[in-house]
Order: sequence, then C-alpha cells, then structure tokens
Amino acid sequence: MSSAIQMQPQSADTVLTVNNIEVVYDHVILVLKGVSLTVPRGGIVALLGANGAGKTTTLKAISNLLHAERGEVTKGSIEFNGERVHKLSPNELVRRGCIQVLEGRHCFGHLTIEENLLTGAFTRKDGNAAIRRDLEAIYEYFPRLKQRRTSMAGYTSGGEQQMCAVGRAMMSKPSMILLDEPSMGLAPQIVEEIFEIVRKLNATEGVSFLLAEQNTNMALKYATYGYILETGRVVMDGPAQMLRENEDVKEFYLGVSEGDRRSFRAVKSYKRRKRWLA
Amino acid sequence: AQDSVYVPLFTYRTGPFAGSGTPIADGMHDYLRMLNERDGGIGGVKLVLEECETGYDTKKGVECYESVKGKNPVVVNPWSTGITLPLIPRASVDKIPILSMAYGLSASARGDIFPWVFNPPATYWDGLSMIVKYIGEKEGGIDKLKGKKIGFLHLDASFGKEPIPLLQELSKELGFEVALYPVAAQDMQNQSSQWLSARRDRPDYMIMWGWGSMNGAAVKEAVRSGYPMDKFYSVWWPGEDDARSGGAGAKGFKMLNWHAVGTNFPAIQDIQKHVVDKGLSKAPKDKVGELLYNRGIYNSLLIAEGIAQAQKLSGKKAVTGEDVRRGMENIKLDPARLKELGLEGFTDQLALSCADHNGHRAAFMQEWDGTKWVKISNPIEPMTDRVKGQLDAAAKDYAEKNAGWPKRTEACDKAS
Amino acid sequence: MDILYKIFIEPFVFMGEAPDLLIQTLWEGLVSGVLYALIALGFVLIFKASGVFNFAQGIMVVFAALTLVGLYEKGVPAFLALILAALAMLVLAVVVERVVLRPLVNQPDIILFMATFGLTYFLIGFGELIFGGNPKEMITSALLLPQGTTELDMLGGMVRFQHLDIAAAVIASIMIGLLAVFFSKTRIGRALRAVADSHKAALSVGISLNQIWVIVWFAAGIVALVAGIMWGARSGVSFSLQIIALKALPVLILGGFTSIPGAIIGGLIIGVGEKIGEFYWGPLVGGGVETWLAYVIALLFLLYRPQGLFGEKIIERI
Amino acid sequence: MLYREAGQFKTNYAADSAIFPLRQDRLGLGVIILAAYALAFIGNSFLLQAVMIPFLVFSLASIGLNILTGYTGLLSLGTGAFMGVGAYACYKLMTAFPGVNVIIWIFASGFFSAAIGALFGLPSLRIKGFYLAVATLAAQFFLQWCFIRIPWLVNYNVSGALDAPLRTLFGTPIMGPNATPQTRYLVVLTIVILLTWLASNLVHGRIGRMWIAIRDMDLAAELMGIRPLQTKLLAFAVSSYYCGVAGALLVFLWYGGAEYDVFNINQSFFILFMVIIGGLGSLIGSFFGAALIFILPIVLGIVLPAMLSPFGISVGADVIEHLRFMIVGALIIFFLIVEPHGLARLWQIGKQKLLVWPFPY
Amino acid sequence: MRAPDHPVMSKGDVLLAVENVSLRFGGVKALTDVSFDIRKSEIRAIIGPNGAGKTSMLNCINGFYYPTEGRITFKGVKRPKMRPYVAARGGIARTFQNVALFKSMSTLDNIMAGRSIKMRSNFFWQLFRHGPAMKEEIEHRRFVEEIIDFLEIQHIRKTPVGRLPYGLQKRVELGRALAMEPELLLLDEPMAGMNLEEKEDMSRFILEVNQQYGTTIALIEHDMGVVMDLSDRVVVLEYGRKIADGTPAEVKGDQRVIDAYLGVAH
Ligand SMILES: Nc1ncnc2c1ncn2[C@@H]1O[C@H](COP(=O)(O)OP(=O)(O)OP(=O)(O)O)[C@@H](O)[C@H]1O
Ligand SMILES: Nc1ncnc2c1ncn2[C@@H]1O[C@H](COP(=O)(O)OP(=O)(O)OP(=O)(O)O)[C@@H](O)[C@H]1O
Ligand SMILES: [Mg+2]
Ligand SMILES: [Mg+2]
Repeated sequence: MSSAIQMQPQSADTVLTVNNIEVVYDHVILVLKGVSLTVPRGGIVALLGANGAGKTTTLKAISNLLHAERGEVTKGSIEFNGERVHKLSPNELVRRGCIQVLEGRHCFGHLTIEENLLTGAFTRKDGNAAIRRDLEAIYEYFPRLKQRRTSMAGYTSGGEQQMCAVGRAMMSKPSMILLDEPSMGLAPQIVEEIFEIVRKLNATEGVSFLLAEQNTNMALKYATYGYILETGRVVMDGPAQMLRENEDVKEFYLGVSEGDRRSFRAVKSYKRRKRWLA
Repeated sequence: AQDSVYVPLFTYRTGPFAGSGTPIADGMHDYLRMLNERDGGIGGVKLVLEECETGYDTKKGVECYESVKGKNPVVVNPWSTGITLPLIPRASVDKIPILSMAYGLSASARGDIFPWVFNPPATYWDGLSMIVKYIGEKEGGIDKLKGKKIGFLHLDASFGKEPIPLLQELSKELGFEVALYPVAAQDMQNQSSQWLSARRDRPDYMIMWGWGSMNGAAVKEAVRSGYPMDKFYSVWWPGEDDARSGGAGAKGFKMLNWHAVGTNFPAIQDIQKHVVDKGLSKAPKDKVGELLYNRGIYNSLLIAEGIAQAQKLSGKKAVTGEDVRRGMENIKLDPARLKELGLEGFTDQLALSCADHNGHRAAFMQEWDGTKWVKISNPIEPMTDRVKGQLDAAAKDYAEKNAGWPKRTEACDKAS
Repeated sequence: MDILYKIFIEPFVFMGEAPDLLIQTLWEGLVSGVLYALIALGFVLIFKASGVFNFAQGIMVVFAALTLVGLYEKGVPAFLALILAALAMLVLAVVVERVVLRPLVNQPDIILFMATFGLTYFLIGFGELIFGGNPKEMITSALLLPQGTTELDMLGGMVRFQHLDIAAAVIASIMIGLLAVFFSKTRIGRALRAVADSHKAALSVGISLNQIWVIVWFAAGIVALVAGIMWGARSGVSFSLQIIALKALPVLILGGFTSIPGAIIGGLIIGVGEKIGEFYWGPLVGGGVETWLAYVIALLFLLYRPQGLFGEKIIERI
Repeated sequence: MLYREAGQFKTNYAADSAIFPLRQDRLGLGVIILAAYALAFIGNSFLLQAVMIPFLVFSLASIGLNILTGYTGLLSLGTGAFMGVGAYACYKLMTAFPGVNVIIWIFASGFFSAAIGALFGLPSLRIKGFYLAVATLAAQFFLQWCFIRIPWLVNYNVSGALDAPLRTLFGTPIMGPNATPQTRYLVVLTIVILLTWLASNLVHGRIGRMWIAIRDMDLAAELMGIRPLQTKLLAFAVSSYYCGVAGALLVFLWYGGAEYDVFNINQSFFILFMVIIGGLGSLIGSFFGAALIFILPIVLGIVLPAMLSPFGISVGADVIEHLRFMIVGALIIFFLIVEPHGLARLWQIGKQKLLVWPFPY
Repeated sequence: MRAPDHPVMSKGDVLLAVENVSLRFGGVKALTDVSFDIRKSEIRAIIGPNGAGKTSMLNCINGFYYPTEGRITFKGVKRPKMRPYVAARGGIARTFQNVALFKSMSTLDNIMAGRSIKMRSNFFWQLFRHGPAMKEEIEHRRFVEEIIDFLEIQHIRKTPVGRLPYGLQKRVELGRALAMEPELLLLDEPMAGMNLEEKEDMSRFILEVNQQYGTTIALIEHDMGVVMDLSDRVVVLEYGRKIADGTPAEVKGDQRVIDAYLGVAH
C-alpha cells in the first residue's frame, strides 16, 4: 500500500492536502481510519470506492460540514491553500473558493430554480451584471434548467435538481469544487455534459476538482489522478492512466473482464476475484 | 428548634400574578418579622419564617405544601384558590390549619364541617351581597334595583364564578337583570370584547371579580370604552397599581375593603422602624402601607393572633398546628385588642368560633380619587339571611360528595 | 327553530340595528388584529430565516419593554432608553446565536423549538431577577405616543377611536411594509429562505448562518420592542404579557409561518373574527368563546389551505 | 467489562425480537422495578407524595404524548386538555357508579379521552407539522372552556372543581383524604408499569412500525399500503388514552382535587418538553424527560439555598425561583446541544460505549 | 419466498395498461397522451431524458398522482381515482428515486414495515405481544430474513438505515418493496449512485426476483448498459411524450431516441 504523500510529492502547488484524518460519527462510529490525499492546483482528482467507503465523509470533512451531522475529525489535518480548514466556517471556506456539491441534490425546495442558482452567488461581490452573465452561462450548459427556471425546485425531477445543484455551485465562481456523485440520476448526455464542463472549467479557469464518483469509467477518463478508498482507508492511488490499466480496477470498477465488457445478465454465473482488503 | 414556631409563607413574587403577589408577600413577611425584631416573637418564642414560592401555580403550591409539611408548620396560607382546593382535604388529615383569608372555598366558613380551614373575615358571597346592598342603597333602597341591569366581569375560573349563583338568586329576588362577562385567564390583558359587550348591554353597574393583571387591564379598558367609573365596583382584590393604570380616568372606581390603607398605625410604624429601615424588608419604602401590603399585614395579624391564642389556651410556648387551630377558633379582635396590638382602627372587629371560621364581617366601600383610596362608606353588613342558605347547602354538598370526608373529632372550646 | 333564529338571523338583525356597534366591533377587531400581527411578525421573521419556531418571542416582548421602562425609571431619557433597549436586543441576538443556535445547526425543527423554550425559561428567570415581578406602566407620553380618544357620532350612535390604537396601526403597517421589502427584494431575503429550507445546503453554498441568524433575531427583537411598547401601553408591562404571545399562534398558522403579509392579514382576520364572534354569537353559549374561536377559525382556513393563507406550499413529491 | 453482548446468542427469532435482548438489560430492569416498589416502604411522604407520584404521572402522560409526537411525528399541544378529559370522565364515572371499583373507572376514563383525541386528530390527514398544532390547540382551548362552562362535569360543585371522594381497593383507601402516600404510590406505580409494558409491546410490533413509518416518511408509508388516516387516528386515540389515564391519576391520586386550570396550555407544553428532552420516540426517554423537567427544579429548590448559604448569601424564595428558572433553562439548552435526540439517546450512546469499553470505538 | 396470492395471470398477459394518460401541473405538462402496457413477468424499462416524466408515470401508476386525462388498467380492472395505499394493497410496490426509507428504523424494521399489509393480528394481541401477534411476528420475521439473506445485507440488519451509505439504502429499499410480495414492482433508478460492482449485484437481484417469482418489473434507469441487458421491452419518453417503444435493440437503433437521449457515444 503506497501513501499518497509519497507518490504525489507535496509541492507549493497543492490546493488541498488531507493529512491522515480520522472521522467519528455520533462519538462512537469510526468511519475514516487515516485518509490522506492531495489535490494539485488545477488538477482533477477522482475519489473512487464502493458504497460506504467514506467518500462522502471525506468530502464533508474537507468542506467542514461534518459537524452539522454530528461527525467530527478526531485526528489529522486538512489544509486548503495552506490554511487549516477546521478553523474556518463553511461559509468562509466558500468565500475562499472551495465549494461542495452535496450528494443527493439538496436544492432549496421552496425556492425557484433561478433563485437556487442565485443563492450560489451569495458570497460573490462582483456585482449583478457578472452574476447575470454566469447565470446565462449555466442556462446554456443546462437548457432544461432554463425551461424550468420559475418552477419551485422541490417539484422538479431528480435530474433537474441535480443539474441545479451543480449549477448552483458553479455560480460561486470557486477555485476548487468538491463534487459528490455529480452524475447520479442524470441522463447519459447530461453526464457527459457535466464532465465536459469540468474539463472546460479546469482548462480555461484553472478550477481544481475533487470528484467522488461511482461512474469510474467517466471519472478516470477526465481525472488526472485517482484514489481508491475502501472501508475508510486509501487502498490505492495513482495517475488516472495507471489506474485505468490496473487489473483490479478494471475488474471491480470498469466491468471489464478478460478484455470485454461484461453483460449485466452474466453476473449470475460470473465469479469475482479477491478484493484488496477482504 | 424547641423554642420556635415554624410559619411558612406561600408567596408568589414570580409569574404572571407577581404584581399582586409581591406586596402581599411583603406585608405578610414584614409584620411577622417585626414581631420577631421588636418582641422576640410571640409570647417569647421566635417565629421561623420561610417563604415558599408558588408562582400562583397549583403544581408548585402543592409541592410547597409537601415540602413544609414535615417541618410542623402551625398554619399554611396558600394564597390561591387553586392551591387551596387540593389542600383542604389534606390539611384535615395532616392536622395543619389552612388560612385562606377571604378567598378559597366559601363553604369552608362552616367550622363544624371544615375544622381545619379558616377564611375570615368574609366570604365572596358576603362580599357580593355587600356590593349589591350598597348599590341598592345608592339607588335609594334595595327594592329600587328592580329593572336595573348589573354586569358581572369575572375571571373565568372557580374563583370568579363562585358568586354567580348568589348573584342570580339575588336578581330573581330583587328583580334586576344580570349580564355576565367572563374573562379567560389567557385573555386577562385583552378585554376589549367584554367591554364592547358592555357597551351593547349598557349595564347600570359593573361588578368585577378579578385578580392579578386582570384588574388593571379592566380599569384601563373601562376608561378606554368610556364606562362611567363611578358605576364600576370591585371585590377586594385590586391594588393601587391597578387603579393607577387607568390614569386620571380611573377616578371614581370603587372597591370593597375591610382594613385601612396607609401607615398611620403604631404597629405599621414599628414595621418601618424595625424592619424596613433596617433593610430587612423587600418592599420599597413607598409601597409600605399600600392596600395589598396592608392586606398582607392583616393576614399576618390573624396568624399572630392565632398563635397567641394558642399559647394562651394550651399553656405551651412552642405551639403546634393543632393548638393554633384551636387558637384561631378563639380569635377575638375587638377594638381593645387591636389597640393593644398597635392597630387601633385598622380594621373592624372579628371574632371566630368553633362553628364559624369566617366571621362574616362587614366591609366598607372605598373610592379611587386619582391618587389614593378614600373610604366612602360605613361598614356594610353582608346580607347574612340571604347568604346563609347557600353556604350551608354548599358545605353539606361538599361533605357529601367527598364521601369519607373527616368529621370534626375535637371538642370545641365553649368559653369563646 | 328558535335556536336557528338566534344563530342565523338575530345577530345580523342586530348588526343592522346598531351599525355603530358593528363599526366599533370591527375597529376593535382590527386593533387587536394589528397587535396580534406585531407579535406574530416576530415569529415569522425567525421562522422564515431558520425554520425555528421561536417560543421565546413572547418573553422577548416582555424583556424589551421592561428594559425600556426599567431604564427610563433609572432616569435615562426616553429616546435614549429606546435606543439602549434596541441595543439590548442586539446583544440578545448575538448571544442566542452563539450559545444556542450555532451548536444546534442542522437539527430538526422540534429540537430548535425546544431550545427556544429553554431560552424562554432562562429569560424569565433572568428578567425577573433584574426587573422584579412587579408590573410597570409603559412610558407612553414620554415616547410621544398620542393619547386620548376621538368620538365620532355616526350611524345613530357613537364610535370611539383611541389615538393610541391608530398610532399602533400606523406603526405596524410601516414596519411590516419595510420588512416585507427588505426580505423580498434583497439578497439577504433570498438567503433567508434558503436557510429555512435546509441548513446543510445553505452552509454548502457559503451562506453564513451565523450572520443571518444575528440579523433576523435582531430584527425580531426590534419587532418585539415595538410590540412591547404597544401592548404595554394598552395593558401594562408585566410578565403576564407573555401569555398574549399565545394569541399569535393562530395568527401565524392562519397566515402561514413564512409570510410577512400573512402575519398582518392573519392578524386582522383573527382579530376581527374573534371579536365579531364573541360579540354577536358569544352570548348564545355564555361568552368567553374568544379563547378558542381564533383556533377554530384558523383550523377552518387550514382545512382549505394546509399551509396557511400565504405560507409556502408544502412540497409533496416523491 | 460486565456489560457485553458476547456469548449471548439468539437461537430463535422470538428471542431475537425480544424487547430487551441483553441479559444485563433485563436484570437491570428487574432491579429498577423492585427498587421502585421498595421505595414505597422506605421513602418518606415528601418523596412519595411530592416527587414520585407526580413523576410517575407525568411519565405516563409523556409516554402518551410520545406515542403521538415521538413515534408518529404528529405535534400536539393539546395534551393538557386530553388529560383533563380523562380526569373529568373518571370523576363522572366514579360518582355515577360508586359501587364499581375506581381502578376500573380510571382505566375506563382513558377511553373517553381516546375518543375525543381521535376526533381532534381528524384534521391530521390534511394538516401537518407545526400547522397541525392548531388543531390540537383548538382542542386545548375548547375543551378547557368546556371544563369551566359545563357544571354537569363537576356534578354542579359550588367550587367548580373536581374533588376526590373516598375510594378503596381491597379495603384500603386509595383515594380521598385518608389514602396514605404509600398506597397511592403503589397504585400509581403499578398502573404506570402496566401501561408502560403495554405501550412497549405496541411500539415494538406492527403498529409501532406503522407509526414510525408515518413519522419518518408519510408519503412512502402510504405508498406501501399503510392507511395514513387510520394509523394517525389510532396514534391519537392511544396517545390520548394514556394522557387521559394520567389526567385521572393526576387529579385523584396526586392532587386529590383540582380546578380546571391544572389542564391549561402550560401543562401541555410541560409534557411536550418532557418528551423532547427525554427523547422523541423512546419510552425510557419519557421517564428521563419527566425526571429532568419535573424533578430537577425540585432538587434545585432544595439544593440551591444549601449551596448558597455557606457563602453567607441568604437569598429569598423568589431569587431562588429566578435562579431555578435560569438554571433549568440553561440545562435544557445544554442537554440539547450535547445530544439533540434527547436523554434516551445519551443513555444509548453510554450503553454502546460500555459495550466496547475500554476501547473508544 | 411464496408466490403472490393474487388471481393468477400467466406470462405474457397484459398486467397493466396505460392509455392516453396526460398529467398537468398548472402550466407544466409532465405527461402528454402516453400509452403503453406492461405484460406479466416482463422487465419493462422506462427511459428518457431528465424531466421527461418517467417518475411522474410511476406516480400515476401507483396512485400518487391522478392522471389529468386517460386511464390506467391494472389486472384488467380500470381504476378510478385511488389512494396510493389501495394500489399498494392491490399488489404494486415501488422504490424511490430519492431514497424514501424510514430513516430511524433499522434495516430489519424497514423491511418488516413493508410487511404491514400482510399482517393481520388485531390490536388486542398487539397490546400483549402474545398469541397470534407473536406468532405472526415470528412468521413474518422469517420471511424478512429470507429477503435479507437474498439481498446479502445480513451485516446491517440492526443498523438504523439513516446511517447507511447511499448504495445500501437503495438495496434496503428494494428489500422493503419485495416484502410486500408485489405483483408489479416499480423501480425508480435503483442503481443511481452505485459503482459497477454494486450495479452488478443489483442486476442480479432484479433478474432473480423476476425469474424466480415471476414478478413483473417496471424499471427506470439511466445506465444504458443495465437497461439494454436487463429489460425485455423499453419505452422511451421525452418531454412527457412517448417517442419509442420496443425491444432494447429496436430502441437503441431509433434515431429519435439517439437524438433525444443517448447521444453519440452509445
Ligand atoms: N450521519 C452518520 N452517522 C453515522 N454513520 C454514518 C453517517 N454518515 C455516514 N455514516 C457511515 O459512514 C460510512 C461512510 O459513508 P459515506 O457516506 O462517506 O460513504 P460513501 O463512500 O460516500 O458511499 P456512497 O457511495 O454510498 O455514497 C458508512 O458506513 C456509513 O454507514
Ligand atoms: N408535483 C409536481 N408539480 C409540478 N411539476 C411537477 C410535479 N411533478 C413533476 N413535475 C414536473 O414534471 C416533469 C417530469 O418530472 P419527472 O420527475 O417525472 O421526470 P423524470 O423523467 O423522472 O426525470 P429524472 O430522470 O430527472 O428523474 C418535470 O419537469 C417536473 O418538474
Ligand atoms: Mg457518498
Ligand atoms: Mg425521476
């Protein structure tokens, strides 16, 4: 097992460093058991792992939203741009450019789609015109949102809410986005659209991304580096390219066995190889 | 302690009724404290005073009772009809006399049936009959009430509703009409509907049975709605603050009372000297001598008198609850005794007996002149003949319904 | 038949016979309505911004009024005392945010509701410790509030208008207008509604709950101060005033917890409804129906619109 | 190390579905019940009369409200009135049929409040959350108004209040002035234990699951075939039944007579706070809540003066009262911050820690 | 698991028919004139872009929404307006797009709650937790344990579901729906937020339920791989209208579907 720190030497150009953190929920449930990772400036880092591995928890620890769910970081440290995160309140973190798209949408149900998007710009100080411009940009990415702009978000469909949540985060003009399962519940076209947006923001505006994503295929296609988490530990990490070629990753996350895509009908007869930690 | 007598004082200096409760508590405490300071107690025994805060809440009141019960209190003053009711049956088992001075259960005036409860100097029924009588006299004779309309503004609770049956009986007998205006406890401060209805019904007189901030709010609303204040009467609970809140418009407001206001009595001056000036009282100096403060003094006067009589009768110094009950049954406050106590003219005389735990004493009418209360009548005797039937029936009813109700077992002192 | 006549005919006949009384009743209803609305408004502000049902609003009214009167009694000039009382509400807002709300972020509504009850208890004890339990008079004239009465002869009778009531109505409308504009037209207004929807999501987009809470609690404190002055002028300043706050409940529920105009319209409906009900129909059952009529009126409206007249629609989607 | 799951295997589903699967828990419960009975013989009358009886009565009412608010998620502010219905019903029943044992009437009186409760629960199909509170508030104020206005309810007593006539059980007075605190305590304790056991059966079975389903996600529950109205009404009825019995006990076995005013809105709030502080959706929490909200102030009232006096500060009863208010208020906030899910959850976490002790997780 | 105890229909019969259903919310047209059918024992996929009206369709089927126009026939009976619990009792179960579990209950209790409609013992026995109540409780517990074993979630049997990761919650939700022994199972994006391995597991469960018990399944899913592999027939919605209906292969080749939904990559 190789540690992230070794493989990705800490340089001045790291936006985010997570250093060996431990997270406990409800005082008794230990969820993360020493997770370390770094995100280079302008990098797209993917966080992969099975259900319950702790991806969401890691992201929440970073954006300082854990205490709202009675969880706490009991060990280790997280630094964003060299600043200890837990000293900042979530809103200061957003002000400094780090925003999270929560897993499971979390739109403001009683606000319209447009109002939802505008709350994303809450921390911005650059005037109404700029905000309007960005709003239009978002509508361009997601035409569906434009059609539904005056609907209350609570009534819109799951996918529409997901787009809204992603768009809302983009409205804050962040320098780093923590994306928790952005593709969940989205139609294939839109999934691609989202990843294209990620690439574009990354390329043109240098936004860094930390992606927790189940769609490994997509994630590894767009990411530069990846970490694989299992039951609260990092079990593997490396450049995306390398992960994509790893046999285990192929087997468990990409659904390719012996060179071909497996059919979902076939799984009944197919036997898995051993896992890392099992 | 051997040589002391434990007197718990149930008070409420907190909660929504604190405005009325505080001056009463001060008066009660200061008088007894004065006896301690000046005379070293009563008959040479010190009084151990302890306040228990009830907040006018039945739950806390009962809790207070339970917590003082073990300390051999010689008397308990619940200062709330709601607290008195559950205590009545308990007291007779625990043998602790209850002094519910002019409140509580009117029927408990019957000492033979309620041997442990005292409610001098008059019941609410007495009070109502006095007001009606006074109004009648103003009209030029009680029979002149025929065809008049009397409004009855009352707290919508047992206390406020108690006089209604009598009022209705009187109305039948005397031919006047009655209009009821109930005020719910949670609406005490917002009586505009009641006074609107009063504008519609145009009662010739308004009688109020209120407590706490209901009184002050009523005076205010009466002024607001232009009700003629000199037609507005109250039972004995409003204080100066209540009348004052009506501003100049409150002039002419009348109420029943049975004791003096002011500090012009040697005993009260002793309170100022021995208690207030020494900083032993919680009362602000200018509140001493106000109506509810003096009401507290009257309450303590009865306690002290009960203890003194008990000592005399039992020959003991550290008397018990049972002694004090006997003592109270032998209370005899005549002018001579009042003078001896430094309270000459403070109040009318009062004599209690084994059968009569109330006295049914006369009260007088007083009027608010804009700054203070002015006595405006001679003592008005209650219409005992009209009230007695009700009282006896009520007492009998209570005893019957509370099957197993403890009967009087102790002998009476004949002498008194 | 007789009873039907009494219920359905007589009251209306009487309204026609004595139109002056009808007008007076309506006026009284409007006045109480405005006063209820003032208290309800405080609830709405806080509910709108945090989803917290602030049980302590009633005691805040008492607290604000007592501070004002208490300072005045200590010799502070009336208007200075007013400013100081407002400052006291600011301090309260900051303390509440720090000590109560911040640690309870993202908890269920009912828990926050309970916390405000703890706050109520604390404030009752604290207030009585400082100010004592004695009722005090509101310093109406020192604050230059009008007093006196105008009596208008009309419709064969006379209708009385208290100047104080008129002033209350005017002040309340101005305040409600200002608040409505502030909360619906500004960035903060949108953030407020977002916070009420979901603490977690609001945190994630960088809305500072702490700042928002201080703002609304302070605003609610100011509303409480105004309500305290108005109610105090009407019925004295004492701790029993907090019971009145209960009357804000049907108003709120009728108007919708989240709506500023709802508070005022709900207040007026409840105020007028209960006065008319009590005045014309109350005598049929011995009066005193006012205590529950408000709730029954609110309930009837709710059966028709479960989120209150102006409340945000309850979203049901799956 | 005494508290361990290890070694206690369940071999059938009945044992695994038991309400207290852990042997230590069952033992502890037995000890507590025994101690509670023993208290009747060693406690003094203040402890029994002023602390334990009301504590048990309030616990029972809290269980009632917990069924409605905690388990089914329907907020009610009408508890006081539903308790009142029980008390008044019990009074009418036992005075109309004095020959029947009063214990029967105490249990029967609950049915009246159950019926009234279900009636006021009808709007719950349409109205939710804090808005539902209005229906129950309407109940609260309307019923309270009835208590004052209908003298028939108190058999036309002049006092307008309820009183407690003498009633016996096996020849011993349990009601009325002659009943000793001991006997009353024993009666109340037995009734409360019995009803708690029944409640615990209910909430752990099908009905309890339906209630919780409605609370957690009523739309999903309905889509799974749970009839919302029926389930909610059942919760209202059962809850009110408990409150009704508690009301009867409150008046006749604790106060021994009371005015309508003891069933006011403050009583409703009082019970609600016990439920929330104790833990929504937890029976044991109801007891914790009642203890904290009812007993704590009493203890403070005794302890505070004793604590202050060594410093030469002797303060009046009113100041004690003010401090008491402040401390209770602060403690409520404190406990909520420590554990928003109530004392019951705190208790659970404690037990979980004990299970893994001495390791932290 | 036992076979459903409803009147028997054989494979291939039309179990549910949707005819000309339209659904409007104010100005929003969620569904316009949609018709299709679901046959006994098939796996029927419903796909379409976001906001196409898929979830709304399911909501109409199980009575959560009432169609503004059109009608729905289930097992040959045309249904008037009906409340969701009636549909549930008639044999329609579902899972939800946004997990709608009973958060505070354990996995076991959640699935047990799913069996509420099958439990009959009366209030009295419930009170005493004895006799029929206990017998029934154990009997159903056995059934539920079977489901738990089947879904391989034994280890979280007593965990409150609110604490479970998203993927497991979806699995518990499936378990809860299975507990109702439905004839028609509506699955709304059962595999969203799962990684491949978990999707494979889930597919396995769905197929097994379908093959072993003949349960008819309507499936909404955005993962084309899953849809293509599992379903017998696919209906495609766009803007509330049906744009295609047929076997996976047919649909996949349909140009309108490619334009509206699949995009070039597939
Ligand atoms: N509020 C909570 N209280 C207790 N345990 C929790 C809580 N939230 C998460 N957990 C536990 O923490 C572990 C990690 O959960 P997390 O949500 O971070 O996983 P994940 O990798 O994001 O999974 P998924 O892919 O399903 O979203 C899980 O085992 C879960 O049970
Ligand atoms: N109750 C409602 N009120 C108003 N509009 C609604 C309501 N329910 C659904 N809609 C609208 O109907 C349209 C269809 O929604 P639906 O949830 O059925 O989409 P979907 O096909 O499930 O999409 P997704 O794949 O994103 O879940 C959406 O635009 C949505 O906003
Ligand atoms: Mg996750
Ligand atoms: Mg959908």
